[in-house]
Amino acid sequence: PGLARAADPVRLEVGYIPILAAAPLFILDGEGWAREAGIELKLTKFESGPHAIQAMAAGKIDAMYAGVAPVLVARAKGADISVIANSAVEEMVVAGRGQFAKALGGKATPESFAKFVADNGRKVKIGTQPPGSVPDTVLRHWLFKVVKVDPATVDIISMGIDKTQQALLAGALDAATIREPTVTVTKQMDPNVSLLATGAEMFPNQPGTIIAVRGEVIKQHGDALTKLLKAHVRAVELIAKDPARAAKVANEYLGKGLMDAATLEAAFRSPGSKFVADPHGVVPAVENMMAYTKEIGSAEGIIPVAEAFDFRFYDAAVAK
Amino acid sequence: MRQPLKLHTSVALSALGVAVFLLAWEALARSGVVPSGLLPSPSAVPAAFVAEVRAGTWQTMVLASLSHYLSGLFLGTVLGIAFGTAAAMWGVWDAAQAWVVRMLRPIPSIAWIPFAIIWFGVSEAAATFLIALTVFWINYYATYAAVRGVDKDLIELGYAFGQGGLVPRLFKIVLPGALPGILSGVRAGLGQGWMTVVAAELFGIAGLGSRMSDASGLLATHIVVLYMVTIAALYGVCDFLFMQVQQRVLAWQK
Amino acid sequence: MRQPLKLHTSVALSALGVAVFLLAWEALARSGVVPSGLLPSPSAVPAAFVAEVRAGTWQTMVLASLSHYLSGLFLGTVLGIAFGTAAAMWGVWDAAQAWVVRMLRPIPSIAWIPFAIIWFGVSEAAATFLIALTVFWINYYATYAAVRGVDKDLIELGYAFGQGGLVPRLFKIVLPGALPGILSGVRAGLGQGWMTVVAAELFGIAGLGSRMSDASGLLATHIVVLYMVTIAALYGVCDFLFMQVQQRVLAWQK
Amino acid sequence: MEKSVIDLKGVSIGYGPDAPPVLVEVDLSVERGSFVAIVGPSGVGKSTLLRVVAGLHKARGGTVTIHETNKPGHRPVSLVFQDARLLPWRRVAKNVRFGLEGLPIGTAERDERVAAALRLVRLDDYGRRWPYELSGGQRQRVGIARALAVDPDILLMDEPFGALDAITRHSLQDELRRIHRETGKTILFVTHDLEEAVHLADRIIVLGGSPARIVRDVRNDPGRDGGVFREQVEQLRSGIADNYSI
Amino acid sequence: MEKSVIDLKGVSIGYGPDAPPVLVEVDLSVERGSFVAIVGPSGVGKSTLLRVVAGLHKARGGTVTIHETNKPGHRPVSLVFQDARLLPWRRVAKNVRFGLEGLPIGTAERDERVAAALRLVRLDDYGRRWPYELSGGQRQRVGIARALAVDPDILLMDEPFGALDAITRHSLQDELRRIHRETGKTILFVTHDLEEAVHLADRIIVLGGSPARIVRDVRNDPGRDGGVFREQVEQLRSGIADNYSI
Ligand SMILES: Nc1ncnc2c1ncn2[C@@H]1O[C@H](COP(=O)(O)OP(=O)(O)OP(=O)(O)O)[C@@H](O)[C@H]1O
Ligand SMILES: Nc1ncnc2c1ncn2[C@@H]1O[C@H](COP(=O)(O)OP(=O)(O)OP(=O)(O)O)[C@@H](O)[C@H]1O
Ligand SMILES: [Mg+2]
Ligand SMILES: [Mg+2]
Repeated sequence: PGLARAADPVRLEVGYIPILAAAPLFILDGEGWAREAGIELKLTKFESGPHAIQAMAAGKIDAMYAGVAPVLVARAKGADISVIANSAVEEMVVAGRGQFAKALGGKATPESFAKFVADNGRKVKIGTQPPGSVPDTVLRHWLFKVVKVDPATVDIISMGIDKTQQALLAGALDAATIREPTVTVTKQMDPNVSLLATGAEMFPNQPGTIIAVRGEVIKQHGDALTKLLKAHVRAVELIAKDPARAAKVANEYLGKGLMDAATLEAAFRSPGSKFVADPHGVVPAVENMMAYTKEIGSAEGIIPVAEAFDFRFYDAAVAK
Repeated sequence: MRQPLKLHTSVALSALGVAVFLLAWEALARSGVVPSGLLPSPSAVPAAFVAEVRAGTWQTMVLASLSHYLSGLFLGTVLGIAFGTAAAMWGVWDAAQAWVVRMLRPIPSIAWIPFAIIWFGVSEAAATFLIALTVFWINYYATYAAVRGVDKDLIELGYAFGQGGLVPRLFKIVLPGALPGILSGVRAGLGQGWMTVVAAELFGIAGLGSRMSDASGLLATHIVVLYMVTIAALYGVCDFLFMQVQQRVLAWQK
Repeated sequence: MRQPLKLHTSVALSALGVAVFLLAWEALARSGVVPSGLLPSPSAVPAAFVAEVRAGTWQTMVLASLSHYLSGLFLGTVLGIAFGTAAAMWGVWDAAQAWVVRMLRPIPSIAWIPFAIIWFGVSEAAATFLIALTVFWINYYATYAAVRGVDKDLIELGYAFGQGGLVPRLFKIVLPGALPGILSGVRAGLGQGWMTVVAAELFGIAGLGSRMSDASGLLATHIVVLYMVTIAALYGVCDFLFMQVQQRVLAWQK
Repeated sequence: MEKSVIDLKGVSIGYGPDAPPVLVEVDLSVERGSFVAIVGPSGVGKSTLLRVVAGLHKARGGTVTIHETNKPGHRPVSLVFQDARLLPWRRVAKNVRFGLEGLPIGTAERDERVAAALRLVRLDDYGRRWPYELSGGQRQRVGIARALAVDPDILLMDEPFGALDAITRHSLQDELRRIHRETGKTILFVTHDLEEAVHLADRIIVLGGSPARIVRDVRNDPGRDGGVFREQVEQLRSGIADNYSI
Repeated sequence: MEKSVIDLKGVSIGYGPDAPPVLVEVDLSVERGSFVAIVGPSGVGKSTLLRVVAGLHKARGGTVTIHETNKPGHRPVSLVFQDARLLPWRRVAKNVRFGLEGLPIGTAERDERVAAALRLVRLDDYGRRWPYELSGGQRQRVGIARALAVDPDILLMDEPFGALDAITRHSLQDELRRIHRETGKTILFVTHDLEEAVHLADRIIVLGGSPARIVRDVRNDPGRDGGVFREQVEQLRSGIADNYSI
């Protein structure tokens, strides 16, 4: 007796979507770094960002690793949510298969699209997520701004993330926007699948997955958030330094028994993975993207971006 | 046991029920449990409706979904009744299919989607297939039970009057006798079909469902609610008409 | 009309049916019509099964899903029968709820997910809620039709012998008389419940469904198929047992 | 003068609000303990009248009064339906028990009364059968047993012996007379058999016409044989024939 | 000697594979054009026997031969069930039409035959009613009309007049005798009414015992009255009483 007990750990419920971009969360939990920092994490998986946001708006989770777009929308609708750090950027890539991939021969040009249409008598079918979503926006940017293909030669089909992969493998699509780790998995399963464009080619600094936190939590557990971000930064560094180790830990969460660690490691090493913890660079990228969204008419207003970001905790975490 | 209500009483009661429901919803939406942007109130619907109709989206989506729905419903209902009847009538066929059915039955629409894509591509037919599938099961089981429950005395009557052959037995005794049960299955399928429209349109086939899931992906909840109300209205009309027809068809029931 | 088959005949036929089905599947998978990545052959299942059981995942997932399934099934069935009976028996209540039901009925599980999250958080209760919901509708409609179809003469009989009060009428005449129809609804719900397990576990609640959707997201189709077969087996057992019970309970039917 | 237990005054009865009435201007007052037979052509409204007395069908006009006495362990009224109307999901014994459920009697007495009623209709060994395993006459006898088991004050019987062979019928007629004598029940007995009516009842009511009304209401001295019996039967027959329609 | 149309040899009949048989050692050969009444106590197996002759139930042992003649526009056999057994989803006229469907006759003739059959049972105005809108006796008469409409060679009737009042019953008995005389149908007629059997049939078969068998098989001269009639009835009654069981 007489031994002072450590302060009760802060409990944080963190939501995530089972994608590679959430890997830092898995690492900081799996390696026990959060516990060391006095934070007791409870991880909750969501199938999609909007569901996670709804849970957060209803106060059911405290933080989440999710796409930046739905967070901004939710803020605009009155949800008290802020972005405190970044996790990954430039996630989405374009993968093609079969005839179309061959026709392009590794280099997408307006001519190769036109030729494909002429040869096959149909438009190029590209699968992505609904209009207004990040994947759709960056795909359109790549097609019409970067490659500058004739809109009449492509048919953009919007569907769920899972469905995109399945439709691609089933041959119902010629190309699709997908992200790691499924890029690696898909390529392993079907050698006909090849990468047509990296995230950076599609949209420089393409915004991706961020960490968002409920306003309430920011007020009450600011310290804990700083500590969490320290662990997050450490996890991002680990991925860069030791992908094998990172893969081993993340595999427990992401692909437990569904994928081997080697595949995951390959995914970490692929050009589709770019982990960046610093949120500062994200703001202009998001603003650029918003502008483009407005330009193609898939969003009505410009949502103020900068005020959605709260850099304090990140800055505190990397100071010193 | 149950007196039929006067028409105007029942209309008034229905209106009252709907009003109470809408008020409760509005109250919940405004209570602030959830930011109102994320749980829109019914009063947000009219504005969304006007916007969508102006853009022409609403009409297109309704027509597209109606066509998936109606063809899926038709296929699923007809096949479900046919297979249910066959299984209920022939012991051999019943035994042979019983466990295959048990294997296929619990497979969710979502798991069928890859097959739908493979067989039909990203096409209307794939959506129809998925809707037909759910509707099929409901009708299959309802018909099976209804046919098994047909009064054996009436079947005997058929044999006694030269109507024991397959066709007359089926169409003059078994199906009319099973009709109340079959129609109850059809009615349940009517609703299940709409419930499945969304899942069936998850993979790039345009319609109410895809519009809804797109909107929900972008947290455009007022649009989600608009289409939910649209589906409710479409279903309500289907179901109401069906009940009227059913009442006619089953007039022989006391 | 239909002779009951000998037990061993029916078992043999069932086995034959399943064998034909599995062979057809294996053939389809090997034919290369379907990309092998999307449709593994049934022979891939045992290996996947061993791996998942070794890892302990299979057992955990089965138990988790069974608990969602059973509680959802129970709730949905009981409430569905209760509300269906109430609506069928009281004209006033029927009229008041008719259009509210029409509004709620077609709303797909996916659209209920946000509400489930808001009301129950990301918890087992939310999954149970979603399963209960689908099961509810099926039982509601089956019960409604079955109760409306109860022979009015028997209800009159109840009044003639002092069993016209609500409780005896309900439990001695209406429910037994509607039982065949109600049980057919329960049986349909049995399958629908499993179909919904996947949708109900889409948002982070562990179980067969979430495992399946994870696996499908990572294109680990052999795992998907393993869990599909698991669900099929679980459902098959449920349904088989239910049929046995049903046969007992309905022994009074000729 | 005995008090009447059933009082119909100017009663008219019909099915559906728009259809023409089946029975009109029925005035009938039945004394306690009497045995009333109701005869008339098929479709005239005998069953309908019984259903109104039993409270199962509402009269369109006029007043229906039943003076029930409430003895514990008995039902005031019970009814033998023209079709046996057994509950298909109850075995025979449970069907007979149906009316006893809810009465304040012990299980032993209940079972005893069920057994006694089944014995009375000679179906002692059939208690565990399902209704569908019975012959037409057996089914009808179960219906009779069910009505007798509750030991009612007023017993309404709608052609209870219609499907029975002569011997079973006579033995049940005798039982019924014995029960009537011993317990003083009021019995309303629909039959299409005039001999049966004359043999059993102390009052015979003839329905006839369209819409139907009471066309004859005669006192009768039951249990007689030979000439007087024949005469009474013939008189009734002509009474029915005069008003035969439908 | 007329050729027999129905031949049962050593037939035994039962329900379910394990239950004791209902009827055993039934040897019965019915000549073309004869009118056979079958009597016996309730539950003895009369309906069961009729169902076997109609081919609706399989005998457990023995041989059943029916010599059907196939005249176009007629059914070889038809049956009046003890319960009326109407199809609830068909109106009365359509129920009567049931047996005519599939016969190679024109619509006009079909409708004519339906109308005639309904006229015969005095239900001309009831063609558009639902079965549930009929009285018990009316329902039974629809069943009779349905069986007569197909103008069968062999007519099997299971207590067809059981629920009818005396007058309707007599008029239908007369009609049946006329039809029998004029068309030479073979009629098997189950009844619980010995007078009716003696009045109508030229041969009376008594079933009795447990398991039941044919205990008496007597020739009868139908249509007589008075002493001989009484005598015959009394003789039968005692024949039944001797073998009364069940
Ligand atoms: N489905 C059945 N299962 C078992 N036993 C049955 C079945 N149907 C009838 N029985 C029995 O067979 C016997 C003969 O029945 P059947 O209906 O032939 O009698 P019946 O002579 O027509 O009597 P009734 O005059 O009462 O109509 C009866 O004892 C009856 O209980
Ligand atoms: N539910 C009904 N709807 C309409 N009419 C009906 C209904 N039930 C009976 N009827 C008619 O009412 C009249 C009287 O029927 P009821 O059953 O009282 O006759 P009944 O005297 O008992 O005849 P039976 O001796 O044939 O049983 C009949 O003409 C019948 O057609
Ligand atoms: Mg009657
Ligand atoms: Mg019989």
